[in-house]
Amino acid sequence: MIQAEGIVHRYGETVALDGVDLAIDDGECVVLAGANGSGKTTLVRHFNGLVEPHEGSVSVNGRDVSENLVAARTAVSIVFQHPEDQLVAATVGADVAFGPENLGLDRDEIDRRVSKALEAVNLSGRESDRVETLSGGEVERLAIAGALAMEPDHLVLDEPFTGLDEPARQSVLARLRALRTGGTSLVVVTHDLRDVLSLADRVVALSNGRVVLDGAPEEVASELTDFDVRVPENPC
Amino acid sequence: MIQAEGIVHRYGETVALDGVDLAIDDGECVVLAGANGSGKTTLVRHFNGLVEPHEGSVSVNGRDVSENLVAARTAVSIVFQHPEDQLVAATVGADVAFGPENLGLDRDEIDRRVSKALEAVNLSGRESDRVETLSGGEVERLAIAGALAMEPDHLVLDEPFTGLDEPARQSVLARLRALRTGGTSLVVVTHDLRDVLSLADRVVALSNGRVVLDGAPEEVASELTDFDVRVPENPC
Amino acid sequence: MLTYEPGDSFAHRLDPRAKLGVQVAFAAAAFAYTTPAGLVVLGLLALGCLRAANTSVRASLSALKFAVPFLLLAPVVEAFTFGSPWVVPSDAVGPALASVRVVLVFFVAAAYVRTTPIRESRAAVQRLVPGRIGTLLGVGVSLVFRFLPLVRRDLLRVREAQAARLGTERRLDERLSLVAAGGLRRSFARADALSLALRARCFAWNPTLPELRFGRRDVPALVLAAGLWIAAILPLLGFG
Amino acid sequence: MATEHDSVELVGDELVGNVARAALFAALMGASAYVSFPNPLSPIPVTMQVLVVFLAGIFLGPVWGGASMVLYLVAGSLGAPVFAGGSAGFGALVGPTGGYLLAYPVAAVVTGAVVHNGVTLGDYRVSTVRLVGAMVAGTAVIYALGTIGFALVQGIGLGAAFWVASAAFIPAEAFKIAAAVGIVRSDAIAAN
Ligand SMILES: Nc1ncnc2c1ncn2[C@@H]1O[C@H](COP(=O)(O)OP(=O)(O)OP(=O)(O)O)[C@@H](O)[C@H]1O
Ligand SMILES: Nc1ncnc2c1ncn2[C@@H]1O[C@H](COP(=O)(O)OP(=O)(O)OP(=O)(O)O)[C@@H](O)[C@H]1O
Ligand SMILES: O=C(O)CCCC[C@@H]1SC[C@@H]2NC(=O)N[C@@H]21
Ligand SMILES: [Mg+2]
Ligand SMILES: [Mg+2]
Repeated sequence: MIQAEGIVHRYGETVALDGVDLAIDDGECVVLAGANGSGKTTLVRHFNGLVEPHEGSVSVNGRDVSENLVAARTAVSIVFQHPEDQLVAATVGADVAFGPENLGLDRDEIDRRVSKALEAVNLSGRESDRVETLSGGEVERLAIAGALAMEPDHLVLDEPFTGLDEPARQSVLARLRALRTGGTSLVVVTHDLRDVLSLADRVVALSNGRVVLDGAPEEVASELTDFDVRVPENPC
Repeated sequence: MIQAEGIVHRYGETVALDGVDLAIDDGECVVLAGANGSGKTTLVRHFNGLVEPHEGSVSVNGRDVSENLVAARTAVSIVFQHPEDQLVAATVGADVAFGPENLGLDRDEIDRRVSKALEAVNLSGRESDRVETLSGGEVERLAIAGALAMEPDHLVLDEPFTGLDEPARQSVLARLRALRTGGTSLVVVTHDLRDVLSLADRVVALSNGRVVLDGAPEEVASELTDFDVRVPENPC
Repeated sequence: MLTYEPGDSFAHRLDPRAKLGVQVAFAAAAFAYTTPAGLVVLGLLALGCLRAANTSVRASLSALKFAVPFLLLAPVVEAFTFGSPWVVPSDAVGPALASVRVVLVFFVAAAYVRTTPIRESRAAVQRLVPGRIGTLLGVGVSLVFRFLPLVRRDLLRVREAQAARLGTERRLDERLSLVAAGGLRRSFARADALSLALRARCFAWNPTLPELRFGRRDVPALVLAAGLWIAAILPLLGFG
Repeated sequence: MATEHDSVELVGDELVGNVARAALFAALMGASAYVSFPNPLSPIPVTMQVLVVFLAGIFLGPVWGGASMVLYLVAGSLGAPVFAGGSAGFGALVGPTGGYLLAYPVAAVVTGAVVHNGVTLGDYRVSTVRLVGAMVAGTAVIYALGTIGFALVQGIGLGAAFWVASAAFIPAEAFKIAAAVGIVRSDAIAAN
């Protein structure tokens, strides 16, 4: 489980997070919503110690993140907003293997994880394809596979639908649904709630670096529009 | 007016455009729709001679594009898919001035065009702002201003809403509506028709490099979903 | 960080070419007169330049941070000799004066950076370097200013994405190659998009340049530059 | 309408592409001045700059690789914060590390010329021996000019200059050469 307590994060003068308390349980599916600049990305980067809080603290599975970086990054995997920046290798298979290799696993285990992760995102058999030949939706799915291969307790996706066309969007959504059913806990960051609301156990909205809403989708849907979030015409 | 006749465009083996005929009149507002990879971007690049057709020909205002590049590029201005990479100067004013400067206009005329273009996208008074301090919606609008400063007959926008959040999207849409009312002819390329349909006189859909639909929005809306295009729940 | 800041100081209103002239001439004079007396005079002049640019000594020192260890180490190492007497303090004098000279040159350069917008620098380049080379250099320079923040952000993202998958556990050369390859890929993609945009906006050999005109206020700067040049050249001609 | 712009002379397509790449490489060079890691042998950190000099020669060739480094120096002296530690200004060119800076374009040309066997851009996937040789030559240029520059600017002997400004960095260059070889060998960048 991820536990953030009183996190304050500043960029120079800008206060990006202004005292955020949030706990995410194992197995939970949380949608983190909020307008551009509300602090969503900054918050999730705290979940695995990519940045340090100026005030407050974050723990993962009960251990302080900054003191156990490897543990935190094994437990929480993030797929960032710009998936094309995350691909580190020239081919699909090599890219997915990158994380497991860093964990020092043996080759068989690495191969097992690579096939499993590629299967989960429906890219099986594409191991030797070059990454630049993939479409936008495939790149996004590959980035998800790279994170899945870490076999994290929590998978965080920062704006996974940006720039995807409808089929790509649907295919990513279908993968997320399947993962959810399989028991992975998901945190989906988005400012566009169409479809993902049906995925969520819980919706948390940020505004100006604070948590302003936190509840089940049906409870909070009507209030979300106040915070510049795009809400589906017929929610749930 | 833009006239494309029998355009074929190949990338190696891939046939991106497979015999496209299309005429766009002055003053018309056309939405060009189609799934990822259907050939939309390739097609609009032909409109001002950024690429040459392997077969067929394109003319703008009756003159062949490849023989009159400057004429074609002043008559047809394109804002591409990654607006960020299209801004060539570090400050807002200098960026908008770039096109008119290349046309060798005198300083007064350049200044007039810069203020007019910035006004059209609601960025007046921001001349000396640094480009990297702008938000996503502002970057998109600035790219539009850079194109408008060429005072084109046709303004082409390739996926102008990608990656924008709702307020930014609305701000861009509002500017497009205003331009339309002011008589600018627009070609909007998109795979997401929410809102833009109300802007269009005409919708053209591409699929696998061919024009598969061409008609008024209300005529074609129902058929669009067949071609992997996202259609609004209550069109128009 | 030392960068341009809008303002209306005396230096802000000077023609960029005049400021460039002063900078280069000042450096030449500083190399010609690296003596205690020379550096006192030049030091006053450098402070005058900062004053005219409304720039604090502190702000300009920030541009020097990286060089400080070098400036301190050079005199120390030069004073050291293998074998007795090990340290010859008088040997440190020359290098120490040289370090002071470097600081002064940085001050004058800082005054330029603080007061000259990119547009003016570009226009100056395009006028000082004739012909097509000047056009390309001018546009190129403005593109570097534009893309630097983007590429910096790209590199940060790449490093972050790798850290998220524990790339930090790898050997230094692998880490370097991953960061550089990521930066390279993004930069090539940006260059492709940019070149299309430059063509769409009629990137031409003969654009209208931003206006630059020498005015009366440039006279003192031009006189100063000329004076410094003459002073720098005199010793070479056997005077002074 | 069209006749009013008859005097416009467009820059050719290929040249526009090269200018854009050179500018992006110069920006990449500037950004890598901020990528530094502690040097166990010296108080002055190692930066990624030299790696980008190699890559400029390898990927852009001697002509445009060299041009991109010139662009980097000009932009930096006109105020872009692209020199080590994010500093800017003409002062850096005549400062203690000025020799290194001025060596970068030369080193990019040398590295590029060895890899591409002349001035025209060919395939950069040459033998590892040639690749490493090219970068060693580039490194030699950088350290030679860097040391001479340091000695001249600081008014000290070449030996002392070498120990202060160069010795502690040379081991780190091996990692950068290995990194560049890794990039080329792994086909990390699609051939264009
Ligand atoms: N590197 C940075 N430097 C300075 N300010 C930053 C930086 N990153 C974010 N900010 C600022 O911090 C605030 C929160 O940004 P953050 O990226 O966390 O928001 P977000 O909710 O993820 O927005 P988006 O929907 O645009 O991704 C914003 O005001 C933003 O401008
Ligand atoms: N530079 C290129 N090299 C090789 N193939 C390309 C290139 N650009 C496009 N293609 C291919 O040409 C086809 C049409 O691409 P195009 O970019 O025109 O489509 P699009 O409709 O704009 O798609 P999107 O919605 O993804 O922007 C696709 O199959 C694409 O993979
Ligand atoms: O940007 C500058 O101001 C110049 C810095 C010079 C750094 C030198 S180049 C060779 C050596 N290797 C490094 O990593 N740093 C030094
Ligand atoms: Mg974000
Ligand atoms: Mg496209």
